[in-house]
Amino acid sequence: MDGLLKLWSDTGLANFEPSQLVMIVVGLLLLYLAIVKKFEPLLLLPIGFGAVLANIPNAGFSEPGGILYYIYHVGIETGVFPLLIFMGVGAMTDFGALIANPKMLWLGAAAQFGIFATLLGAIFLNLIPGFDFTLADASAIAIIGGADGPTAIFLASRLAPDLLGAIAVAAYSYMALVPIIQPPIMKALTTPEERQIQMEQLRPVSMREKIVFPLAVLGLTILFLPAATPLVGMFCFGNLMRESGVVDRLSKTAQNELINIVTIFLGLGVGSKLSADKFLTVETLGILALGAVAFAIGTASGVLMAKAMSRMSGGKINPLIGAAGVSAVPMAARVVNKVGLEANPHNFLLMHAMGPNVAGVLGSAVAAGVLLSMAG
Amino acid sequence: MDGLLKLWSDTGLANFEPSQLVMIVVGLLLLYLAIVKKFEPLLLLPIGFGAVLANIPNAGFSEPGGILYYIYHVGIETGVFPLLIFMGVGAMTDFGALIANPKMLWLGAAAQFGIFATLLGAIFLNLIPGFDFTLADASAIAIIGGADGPTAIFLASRLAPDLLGAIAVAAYSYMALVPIIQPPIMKALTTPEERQIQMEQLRPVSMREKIVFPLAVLGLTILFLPAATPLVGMFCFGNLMRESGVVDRLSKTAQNELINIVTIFLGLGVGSKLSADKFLTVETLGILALGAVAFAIGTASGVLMAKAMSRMSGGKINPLIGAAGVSAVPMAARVVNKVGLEANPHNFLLMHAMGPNVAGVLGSAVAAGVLLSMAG
Amino acid sequence: MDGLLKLWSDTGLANFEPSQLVMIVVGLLLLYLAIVKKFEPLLLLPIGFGAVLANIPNAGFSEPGGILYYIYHVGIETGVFPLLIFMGVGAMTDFGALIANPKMLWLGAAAQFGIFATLLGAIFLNLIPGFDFTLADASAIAIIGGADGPTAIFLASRLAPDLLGAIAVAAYSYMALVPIIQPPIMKALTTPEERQIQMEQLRPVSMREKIVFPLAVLGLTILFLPAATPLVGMFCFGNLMRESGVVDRLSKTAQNELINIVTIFLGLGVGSKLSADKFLTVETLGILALGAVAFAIGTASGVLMAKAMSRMSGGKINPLIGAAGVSAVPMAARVVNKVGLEANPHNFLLMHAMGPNVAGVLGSAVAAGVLLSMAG
Amino acid sequence: MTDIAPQLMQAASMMAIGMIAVFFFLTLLVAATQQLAKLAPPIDDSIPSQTSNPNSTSQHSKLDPKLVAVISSAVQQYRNNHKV
Amino acid sequence: MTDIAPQLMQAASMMAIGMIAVFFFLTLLVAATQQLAKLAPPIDDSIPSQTSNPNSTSQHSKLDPKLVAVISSAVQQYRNNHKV
Amino acid sequence: MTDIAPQLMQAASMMAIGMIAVFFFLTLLVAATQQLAKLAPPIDDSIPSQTSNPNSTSQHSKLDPKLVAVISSAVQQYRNNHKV
Ligand code: NA
Ligand code: NA
Ligand code: NA
Repeated sequence: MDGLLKLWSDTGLANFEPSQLVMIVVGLLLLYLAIVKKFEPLLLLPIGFGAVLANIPNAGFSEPGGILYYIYHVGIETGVFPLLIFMGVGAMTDFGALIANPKMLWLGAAAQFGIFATLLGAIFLNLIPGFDFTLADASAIAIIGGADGPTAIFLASRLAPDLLGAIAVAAYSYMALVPIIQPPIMKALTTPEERQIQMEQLRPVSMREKIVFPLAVLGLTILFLPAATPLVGMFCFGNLMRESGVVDRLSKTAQNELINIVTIFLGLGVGSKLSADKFLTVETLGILALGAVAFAIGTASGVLMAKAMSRMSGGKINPLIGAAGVSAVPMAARVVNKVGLEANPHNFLLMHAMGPNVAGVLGSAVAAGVLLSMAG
Repeated sequence: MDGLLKLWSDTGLANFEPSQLVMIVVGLLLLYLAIVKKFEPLLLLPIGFGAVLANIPNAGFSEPGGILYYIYHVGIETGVFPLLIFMGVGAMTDFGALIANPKMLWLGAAAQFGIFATLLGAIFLNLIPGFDFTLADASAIAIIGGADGPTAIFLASRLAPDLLGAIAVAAYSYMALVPIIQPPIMKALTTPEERQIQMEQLRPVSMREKIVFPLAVLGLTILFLPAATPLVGMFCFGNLMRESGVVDRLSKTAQNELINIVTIFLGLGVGSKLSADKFLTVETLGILALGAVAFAIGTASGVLMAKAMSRMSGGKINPLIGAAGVSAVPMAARVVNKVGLEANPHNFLLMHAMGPNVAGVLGSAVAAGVLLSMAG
Repeated sequence: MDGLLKLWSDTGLANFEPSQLVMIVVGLLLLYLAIVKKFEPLLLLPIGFGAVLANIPNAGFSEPGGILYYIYHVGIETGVFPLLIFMGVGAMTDFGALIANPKMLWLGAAAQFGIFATLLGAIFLNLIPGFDFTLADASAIAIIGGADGPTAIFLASRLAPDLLGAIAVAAYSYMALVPIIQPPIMKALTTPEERQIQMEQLRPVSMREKIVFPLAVLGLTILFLPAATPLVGMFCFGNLMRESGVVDRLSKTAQNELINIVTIFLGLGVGSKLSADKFLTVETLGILALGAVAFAIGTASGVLMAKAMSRMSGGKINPLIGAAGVSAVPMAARVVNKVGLEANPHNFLLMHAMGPNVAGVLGSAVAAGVLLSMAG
Repeated sequence: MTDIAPQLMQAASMMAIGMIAVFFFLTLLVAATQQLAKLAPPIDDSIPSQTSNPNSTSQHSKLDPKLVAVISSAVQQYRNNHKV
Repeated sequence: MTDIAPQLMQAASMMAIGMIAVFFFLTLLVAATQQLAKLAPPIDDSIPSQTSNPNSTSQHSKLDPKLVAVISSAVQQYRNNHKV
Repeated sequence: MTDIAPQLMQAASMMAIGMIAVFFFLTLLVAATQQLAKLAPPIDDSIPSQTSNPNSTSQHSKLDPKLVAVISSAVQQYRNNHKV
């Protein structure tokens, strides 16, 4: 009988705290978004499952000795997992469209205004009782506007580990919501005529340019923003493996098995930070609100910059492509393509939007470097 | 000359202790079983090789600084490797047959009697001088009856690390011996008429059921047996990745490269525990004997349960499928199919035996949770 | 304004030390060799990139918390990465040609004279002011003559971690230069008639021989040179997985994804040791010079041994194949084939050169064991 | 000989409790799965569990259209080369 | 309510500096990339960036010769078996 | 200039011992491998080491029967579509 009692005293039923139940429901919600709504499932499915596991009473997943504890401390606290993901993304990225039309980099720059406006917004939130974001917290939150998952996780792990779970969830959720968030903003800021602009076909890009480009990016980062070199360096390493053509087996592994393995672990590890005491706070609400603002402002500033460039170029640039500057690769570029097709059924903007899209990745890595350097 | 002497003084020839030689022979025997007899080669080949390496004098494979030392402490002592294997197995498991006929779960439950009877048996062995199993030891030994390698390794790493090598070797060896151990018991406990029973074709199972099933399993485990959630949770995570259909690249990696990498390391790490002082003991003999008893009792109780269910159902269930309840996936199901075909050449029981077979995996994970909770 | 100043004070521009700039140029040079000259790109590309990253001021890649720091300490300092590479190489190696003609092992033995002569040479260099190699340093340098990357990295990590970067770079560079270094030596030491010798077709080799061979190699190593068992053991483990035929999925993973992942990390980790204070020394010049000498002497001694064996066998052995005894698999064997074809357009020596080629891997692993045992 | 009675008592108790727990748990799962079947409507995506094993026989009728295109082109080339 | 003025000042300053830094950096990169295009001659290995996506349509005209050989042989076998 | 004589003595001794050890070891391996050849009977599974490299040329005569079936079916479809 003692045995049965002991077994009973260990059950979840006998030990659940309400907050844990709520967090498990949050985890299930993320699973629902991932599986049914197909919201960035590669990350949100493991994150959601990790959140469920981390909130089981008496299971100790995220305490010393638990598997999520090891995953988090080995891979996320050290920054290793997001950097490896970034390497894999680099190996998947084709900079061809950007090299053919480098001015697109300015769209990737403009869209980062979403980040810095959110930084200010986060500090403003401190006016509301209950919020008390430090500058480091605000920086980590602002990076959600970069629309780049590994960058957000990396920065949060360095500047605000307690907010990591909420920041990662917000970043991936809004990336999945890009097809809903962006089109109204894009349409409000452009005229139908602008949306119909067809762009010239891009010039061919030589293999040599593609090889030197990541080295040039790294070189400039080294000279002017060493704080961004962990992110930019691993990204350029992946891209160089891809474009050099001499280490295809390494490049393929970085793009497939390695990034898949790390994604599983990264997701579980991020999910393990979704504990009640860290997530069920008013700060999380603030982060979710700020994240939406960040995406909206980033989209708007990208479109406005593209609009300005369109006028200066005499109407050769379709301002819609500015929206792709937030990154959210390749979702944002697809959204541009879709909105463009609505205005002009013969206007395929996908390849043109890939330029600002990958520029946005570089832009937010640079912004992350600035934030790390100034708030770190 | 000093140099030659030093070299000689370092040789294996000059340093072998007889017990190390014996353990190397044990390792070679495992390699023989794996390669020539095809006994679970995926595990027994690395285990055998690890055993050889770990017993080389002056080589230090399992001392600090040696590769087996790192593998063991990083992956096995922490429980990470068996849990990752379990995740991969989850991603490989199709619960369709079980969802179509959930009563098969009772067969998976009944077969766990092999575990608990062995627990009693291990304590009884303490009557013989030389044996002194604690309750934790006995629990770790008993889990051999679960016929599930990663579960056995995980439990042994938590409850009886010193017995880990012998327990893992026994578990995999007897799993390989299932085609020899089970048929006589199956035939002894069933009549020829029973063995000829043909079962109805299984109903189709919807994708939705397959997605919710692992979550239901996890939910019940959380509510009633949190101690089993590390095993059940990782298993269900793998299964959800498989069935959700939205993270195919993660699921494929979990089923292939990741599980292969971890299998190599798990095997080597387990092999490194096959040291003379831990393995060349009377306890090992006891473990081997108890393991055989566990498999036999598990098989018998599964068949008897199936027999009872067959009678209650009016002869719609072929009692042979109860033997698959021990797990040993998919070997035990194949044995059921083979014995069934002997009785009735038109009777294909394979798919029907998959239900109890995967039920046995859940059953032994639950049993492991009970043992962890009560003896841990 | 303070912010801009702070950002400026963090830039690479404001912090570069000349020595770091030089090392980044060294890294770029390695990238050039890898990508344009196709010098062993699988290793030299990651090494070069790692060297660039490690020398960025204020980036902290190889300081605690930096990704290269973790990679180096987890994988190279422990010896784990080179051993895993060796396992993968073992899984890729076909000993068939060597088993068919085991006397080729003597060529693999003779070519190791390059190692031991270089050991003496390194000590002689101490006569020059500025050089002060210990016996351990000299041993680690000498192993460059083994023409085997993972062996060199493993030994250097154990005997002379400070020289690891230079030793690895020298080893891979000279392996890439084998087509330039070897032919003149091969031609100088052989007559045109000798180079035209055609060799008998090799006998078929049974699967059983291929399975037992790695075990025999390991057995002899255990008996006579336990210090070599980490290298030889992991190599033979890989080879046994390959030849046993029962663990194909493990063997394929060891040959592909696992070795690719480890190669990426090994390269980055080695590159991180290319810091100015360790690399921009007169010792590095000495190491580069000694490495060239080692390759030349190894080639010469292999050819001379083959010449002697050719005479004793009554002209059945083409002395060119002795050059393949340095290992540098499969480059050296291809060079033999090419030089042979120049002398006799119908003389395909590739398969015959594979015997001494893989013998050279075993030979240098044995030599590494001797060095570890006597200088470690 | 040590007195193993207390240990035996404990082991026996664990046996009883363990089997109860296993059956209790899996019986709940039976019920849950049966409920699940009722809740999941017989939707289009239903697939017979019988055929879900990966070694299913190749189906002649459903050819990858791309493969067919490649083969058709190959046949054409073959004909041209062989003057059929 | 805390006095957030100093924090706000800092954040505003970071915003200004951050946007300047991002534009400065990416403008340099624009210039560098344009230089790159001038330095890289229009060599043979140039590939249109348009077609560099992996989902490019299969090209009928360029068949793997080995595949053609296999198919030709298969066609031959098929003919022999079917007495065309 | 330091006195390197003791170091040189040691290195020379390592050279001598090392080469002896390497030859001794590999000679034992020669013997062991020769013994191995005697013990391993010329069984069916023997494969010529010459052809064990993975880049062996494709063999026309041995086609995967499944591939043949797929191709045959494709040819059939092709014929139907093209009214040969
Ligand atoms: Na971005
Ligand atoms: Na079981
Ligand atoms: Na060598």
